[in-house]
Amino acid sequence: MDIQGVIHFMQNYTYYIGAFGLIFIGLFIMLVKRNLIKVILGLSILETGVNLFLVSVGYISKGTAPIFSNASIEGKSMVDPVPQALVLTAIVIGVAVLALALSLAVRLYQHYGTLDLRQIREQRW
Amino acid sequence: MQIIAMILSPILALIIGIFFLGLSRKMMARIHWRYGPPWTQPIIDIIRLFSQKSVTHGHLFNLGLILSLAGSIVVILFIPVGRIHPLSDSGGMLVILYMLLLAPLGLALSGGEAANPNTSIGISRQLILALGYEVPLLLILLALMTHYETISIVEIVFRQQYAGWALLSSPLVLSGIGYISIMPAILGIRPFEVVQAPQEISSGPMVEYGGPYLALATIQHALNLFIGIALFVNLFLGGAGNPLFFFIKMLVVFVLGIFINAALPRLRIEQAVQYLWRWPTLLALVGLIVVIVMKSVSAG
Amino acid sequence: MRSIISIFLLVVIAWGMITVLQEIPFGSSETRVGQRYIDQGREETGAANIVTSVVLNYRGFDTLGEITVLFVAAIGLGAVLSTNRKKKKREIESASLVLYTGCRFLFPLILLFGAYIFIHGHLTPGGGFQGGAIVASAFVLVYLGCRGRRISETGSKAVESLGGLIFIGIGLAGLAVGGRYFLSNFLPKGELNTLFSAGVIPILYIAIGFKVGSELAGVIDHLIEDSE
Amino acid sequence: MSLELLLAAAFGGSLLTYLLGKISSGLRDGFAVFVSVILVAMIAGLYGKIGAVTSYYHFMGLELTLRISPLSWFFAMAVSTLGALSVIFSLSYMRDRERTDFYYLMMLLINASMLGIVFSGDLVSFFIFWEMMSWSTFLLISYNRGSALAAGMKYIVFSIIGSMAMLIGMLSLYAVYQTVNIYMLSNLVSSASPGYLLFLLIVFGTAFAIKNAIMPLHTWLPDAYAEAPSPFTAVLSGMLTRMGVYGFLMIMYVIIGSVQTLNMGYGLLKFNYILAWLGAVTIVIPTFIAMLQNDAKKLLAWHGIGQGGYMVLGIAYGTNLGLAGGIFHTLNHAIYIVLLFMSVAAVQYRTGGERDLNSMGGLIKKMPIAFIGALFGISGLIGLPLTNGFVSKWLIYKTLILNGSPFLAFTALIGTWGTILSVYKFLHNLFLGQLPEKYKDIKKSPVNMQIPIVILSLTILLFGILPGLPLKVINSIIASFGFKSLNVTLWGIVSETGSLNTINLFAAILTGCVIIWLILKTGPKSVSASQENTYAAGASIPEGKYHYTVDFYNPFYRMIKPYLKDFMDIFYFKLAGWTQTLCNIVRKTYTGYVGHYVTYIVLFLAVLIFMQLKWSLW
Amino acid sequence: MNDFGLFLNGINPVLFIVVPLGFAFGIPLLGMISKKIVKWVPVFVYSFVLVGALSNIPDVLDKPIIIQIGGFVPPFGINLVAGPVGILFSALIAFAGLMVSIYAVVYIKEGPEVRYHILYLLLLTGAMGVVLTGDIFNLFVFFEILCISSYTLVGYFGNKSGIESAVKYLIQGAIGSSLLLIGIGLLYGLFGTLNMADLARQISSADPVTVFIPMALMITGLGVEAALFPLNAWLPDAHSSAPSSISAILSGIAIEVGLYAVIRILFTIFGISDFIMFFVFLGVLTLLIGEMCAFSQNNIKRMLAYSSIGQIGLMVFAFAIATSHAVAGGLFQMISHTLGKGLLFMAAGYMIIRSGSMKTASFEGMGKRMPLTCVAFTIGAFSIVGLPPFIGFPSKFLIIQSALAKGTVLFTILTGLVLMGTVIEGAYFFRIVQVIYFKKGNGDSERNEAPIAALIPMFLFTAVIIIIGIYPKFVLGILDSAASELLNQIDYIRSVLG
Repeated sequence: MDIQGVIHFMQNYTYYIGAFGLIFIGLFIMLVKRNLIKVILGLSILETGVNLFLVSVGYISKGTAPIFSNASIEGKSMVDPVPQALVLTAIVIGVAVLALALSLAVRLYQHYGTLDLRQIREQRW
Repeated sequence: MQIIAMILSPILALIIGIFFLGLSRKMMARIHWRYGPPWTQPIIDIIRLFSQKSVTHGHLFNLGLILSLAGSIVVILFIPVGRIHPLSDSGGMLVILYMLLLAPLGLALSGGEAANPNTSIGISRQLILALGYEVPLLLILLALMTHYETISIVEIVFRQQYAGWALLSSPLVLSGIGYISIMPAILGIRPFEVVQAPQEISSGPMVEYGGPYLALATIQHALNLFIGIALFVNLFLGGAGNPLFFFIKMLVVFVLGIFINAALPRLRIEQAVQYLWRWPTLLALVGLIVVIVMKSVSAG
Repeated sequence: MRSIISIFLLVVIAWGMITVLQEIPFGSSETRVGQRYIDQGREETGAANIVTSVVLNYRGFDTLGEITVLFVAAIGLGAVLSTNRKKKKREIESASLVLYTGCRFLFPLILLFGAYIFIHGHLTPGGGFQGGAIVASAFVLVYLGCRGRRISETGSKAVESLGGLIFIGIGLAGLAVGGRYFLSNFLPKGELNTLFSAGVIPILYIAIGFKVGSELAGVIDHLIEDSE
Repeated sequence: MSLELLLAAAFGGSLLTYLLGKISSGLRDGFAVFVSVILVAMIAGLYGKIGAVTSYYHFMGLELTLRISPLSWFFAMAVSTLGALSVIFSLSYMRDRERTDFYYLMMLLINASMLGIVFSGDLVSFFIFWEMMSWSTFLLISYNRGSALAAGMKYIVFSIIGSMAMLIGMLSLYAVYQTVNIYMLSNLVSSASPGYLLFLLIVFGTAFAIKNAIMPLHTWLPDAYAEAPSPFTAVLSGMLTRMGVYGFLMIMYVIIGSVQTLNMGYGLLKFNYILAWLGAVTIVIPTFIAMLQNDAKKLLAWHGIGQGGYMVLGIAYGTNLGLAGGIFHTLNHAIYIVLLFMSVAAVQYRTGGERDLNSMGGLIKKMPIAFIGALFGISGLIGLPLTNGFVSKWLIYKTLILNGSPFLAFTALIGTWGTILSVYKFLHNLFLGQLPEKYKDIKKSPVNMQIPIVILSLTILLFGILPGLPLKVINSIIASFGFKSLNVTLWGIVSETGSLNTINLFAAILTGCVIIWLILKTGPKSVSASQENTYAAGASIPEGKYHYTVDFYNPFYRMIKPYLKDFMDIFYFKLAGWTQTLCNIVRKTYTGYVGHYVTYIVLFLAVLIFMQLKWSLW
Repeated sequence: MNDFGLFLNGINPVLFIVVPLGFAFGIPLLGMISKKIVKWVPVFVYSFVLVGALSNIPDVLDKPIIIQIGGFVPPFGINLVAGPVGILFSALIAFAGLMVSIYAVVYIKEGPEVRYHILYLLLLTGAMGVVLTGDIFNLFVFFEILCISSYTLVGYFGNKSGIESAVKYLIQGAIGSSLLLIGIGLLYGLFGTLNMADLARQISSADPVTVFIPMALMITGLGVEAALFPLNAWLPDAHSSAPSSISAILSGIAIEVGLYAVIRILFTIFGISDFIMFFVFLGVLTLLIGEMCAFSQNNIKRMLAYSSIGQIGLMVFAFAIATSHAVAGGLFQMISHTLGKGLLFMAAGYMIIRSGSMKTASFEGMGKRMPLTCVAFTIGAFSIVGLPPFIGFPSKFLIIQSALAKGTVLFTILTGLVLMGTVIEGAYFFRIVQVIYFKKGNGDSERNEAPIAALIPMFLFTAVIIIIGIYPKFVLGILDSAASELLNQIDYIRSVLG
């Protein structure tokens, strides 16, 4: 892919870049950070990125929200409702995981007195 | 005819064996510049021993000795003496090989029940020595059997009378020399006298024998002498057409053997085995290889 | 070192993403299924908010799973935090009067607003989850402002359970009496854009709203309890 | 009498025995003996039905069959008879031990699965019974606890390796020919390519070589034999190990067929020639290692390996004489080794489990029947004329010599001489020599131990003097493999290149013995002397150290010991150690640090994507 | 096809999901009435589901049952596909679930019991949803239910190791689900649909290179739960720290379901019909590494957990061969692993309670103290190793047979490697058996058997292991049609979309 292609891509896919930017940032945090809370934050960022990506997939240029708030609205220029529904679900799931992760982190801290994952290695090989 | 041969050949063997026994003592003495006993001394001893009392240590003590002697006798039945070979078609060389085992094993069993330390040591040595000389002996016999393509000793003798002595035939000469070099071990004479070793372990396996037992043991020894030499004569010197020639051949071999070996000191048992597993084995091995090579060359 | 490796790996993945994203042009995605929902959603479900009709009708089963996930999280969180409950009563510093009164004043209003959001889920943006979250935020306010005041655990559990059971009950009713399908919209659809329309959707959203509200409140309750 | 019924009786009997044991031990013992004896009778009754095939079950779309061939009848007879004798022998040996019910269950289960093996008409049944035999054997080897555990482990690891090899072979056959029926395969396989046949021979050969303890896959055997309960060791050594021989016969001569098997490879690198050499090596080295053993059962165990070498040598050599010798030797070996282990077990039973050769002796007067058993056993093991071992060895030697393999013959023969040394030591240190003080009051072995010992001793003589009895059956076996049958008489073999006549030998030896005995009787009657009353050339023998056969053959040991370590065993131990180390290294993948784990996940994804984009693997 | 009620010929499969869910929601209410009832709820629910699943088998063998949720035609609504595969897995989940719930009645004595039973029901519901659904996002949702409830159950005891394992499991699992979700998003972006059949139809005509990326993402995401190497680092920790009843379910159900999702996606959506070399190697690698790690373990539950990795490797190997025999073998191996490993974990659970330690050395002399449990353990071990006449044998038999049926040298070598794994497996299982039976225990040797409620499921597992081991034809029929359902993409599409 030449540089022109990249520029073209950047121009046309800003949302994707944002979404995947978040995804990669989240992954990177999870890869290199050693503090459990930071890792959970990374996870959260990752999930946000994914949600953003899902919404952008369903976007239609100059589309409106898929709500027929009065009878005159035409269905032609509405954005895809499915990804929005999916994101709704994904967000809830994300919240659930996050809550659980944080509660586990609390308990883990009670046991180990630290959140440094390098030191939480009792369970290994 | 068979029955007569069966009775005849052990008696013949006994006579020859005892004669050799006496002869060897006389000759050894002369070589050592002593006068020595008369050559009839073994006969006198045996007769005397039969009239003496002795102790026994149990049934196996008796049975072992009997078995040992019976084994030797059966071997003699298998060996052609001249043309006398009553049992030789009942299994051939392989049976001879196995029957040869009975003699030492019987003595060992008998001695085992006697529970005498000297016996045990003697038996141990005897069995080790047997293992020592069996290695070259087996190679030699295999060379013969491979060369003549038979396991029957009669057939081997017959083939030699047809084609000349094995000792002088080109593929088997090495084996023959090998046999000569282990013959003292087979006969249990110096330098392989470790088993009996009267001065050291009081005659080893024989120590508990007295009276008739000792007599039988002596007979067994005599028969062994006969077997060892007779085998050589049959296998390498072409046997003989009649018992007289056979006896003469044996006598020559025996006398030569005495001369060669009387001068040598006794070896320790490890030395004996080391010797036996070195040069004779090498000779026998080369001999066997030569036989195989010659065969394959002549075949194709 | 680890970051370099990580970056390298992420670059490889990004490369793959770029390849595939070229096939998904932004802003003009193929909306085969979505378009049908937009075209026929009004007739089939009677909801003005197509997202709601997707969430509760076309993909209602997902939503059942979704509330289950939240339920799992709530229960799980309770399980995790309950195992080591060191009841150390700490002195609770009461809030200032202004804060206290303000909270008490705002609490019913927020609840009402939440209820509005989930009841009107089929008409306007929002719905059970959003409404539920707003309801839960009312409780957060109570926890912050009126220290020491707790929601009744039994009560929240009961509401939670009932919400779930109503959802399932309606689904089964659809299977048993309605259109012979699980979660089918068997009630009359009503007129578009009125409150009493869209068949089972408002009922479901109300159930969800209560359930989500009580669950989130319960979660907050657990976390606060544990941190005390 | 159908085969299903037979197997049902065998398996059902074993379970029922276990259940009866929960009620009463007497009932259990009786039933165990009953079952095993009934099996012998049933199998004997099957003699006329050779050739019968029954399909008993469909497993995964495969028809499982049972059938009787001469070979399987022969093995089944041996298995059931020796099994029955061992069970009878066990009655008192196992009395007052813990988990006797379990012991009998396993014993009968093993017996039943061996019958299953030999009667299997297809490879799947064969494999199933084979596996059942393996794991039940494992449980019984481990029975004695302590060092038996290591022995059991060794056994089962080798055993699994073997059965996995067999599984590959079997399923590959199935994949290629869509059948596992042995007879259908034997027709189909003949047209396969030599490479494929060689593959089959190697995988199946590995399995059977492990079971039959061919060098260098033998190392499980000494420990297993030594540590298993002695009556079971008898079964283990007598028949169970020899299922390997059965397997070799099956794969080489039934499935692949003699023509293909014997032409596999070129010149000296023929498959059967290599196998024969492995057999020869297996004869020599273990026999000499046996000399160094001071543990009665281990000594016999090493001989078990060595004798297995004779069988393989005979079978692999691929002549009618060799094959007959190999099969016959399997039977003979079973008889005398069972006898020997029973004698040892009898001694162990009375001495409280002692099996160290250096601390016993002189038991001949105390346990004469056990001694007789041991004597006949070692005679058979050596192959003295008039015992059964002689005939089979004679057959093998003869074919080796006459078919131009003197070196193989040499190894086989020298093995015999090695055997003499060690078995004499065995006999001497147990029964002969001086009786230690602590065994002065030892009792005779119980009757139920004496019965099997006497029966087996007589069988050794019977087959030694009249080898024609079993050789007739063996003749039909080798005929079914497509070999020329032997010219068998009741007392030996008739042949132009050297025949065997055991009845002559018997007569000669008997006559010789009688005559000499008479001569001995003519002399003056001898006086009985006690064992302390010996002539020591004036030296006094120390009281406490009266057992002078510790380290029998000591000078010889010093000579050969450095060369006779079990190098393979050491190697396998090293291998196990390396495996352990490797496992520990691999285990370190799971570091316990989540960051690494996350990296693994991302790495996996990146690799997948990279491979696709770079090399387009899809 | 349209007109279904609660009962078809059998019980409507949607109830397999809904009924447990309803009871799970209702348990808090029940718990207010009586805590005693709660622990019997899963027993009751899964007896019902088991009956339901079995009642559907005859129909399903004929043609798959397609359930539309909400009455919308498949590409537009969510549908359940209860084909042979679905029903097979439902029955398996229900059976294992029932057995383990009976076990748990006595096993779970401490901690928040009510919550345990709720989570247990939800865990299995998630699994059931995954295997029955015909919609890929729905699969994701149920997958999350399965995962999240297992995170919590792993940390159920709240002890140090449990919480640590749960955290690690959660982090890895969450990344996995995020990747899965990205994959689903990409697929939706590419094809505008979420229905599996519809996706499959469109993918078959799409550019393979672009399709590959979402596939890779989904495989990786699901692979975490399916414990493919090297995504399985959570498994030994989680399985060893969880309560034994949960270990049994995680090992017996959760990873199998994960693997099911992987193969469903590979075979049905992406239409892979030829064997997949990458996965063949991956399977062998997973197998060897799992077995090798297990070999040098002295913690019993960790050992069993690593052994599960090995078994998963074997299944992956089987599925990757992708012939109908191989897939049937892989499914069979799943069944045998569920039964065998479930049994092992249950037996080990009580052995651990009695000995007070997870160290294998502490089980010395256990054969005397709890003979029945030990027999169950031994039979489970034998079955896992693949010895006849237990269920592990026919399944391994089928796999090896189909691998060799490929007829290439490479596959023969790979099979050899697989069997080497079996050898290692045999070694460590037999070692344990020895320790149990043939080592004299120190300490009390009084007979102290597991309670009867724990023995009943063990006994039933053992019975099934032996019965299917001897009569594999009980399951072969459904296995064959399940394999053909998995491999026959076109039939699947036709049966769902008409």
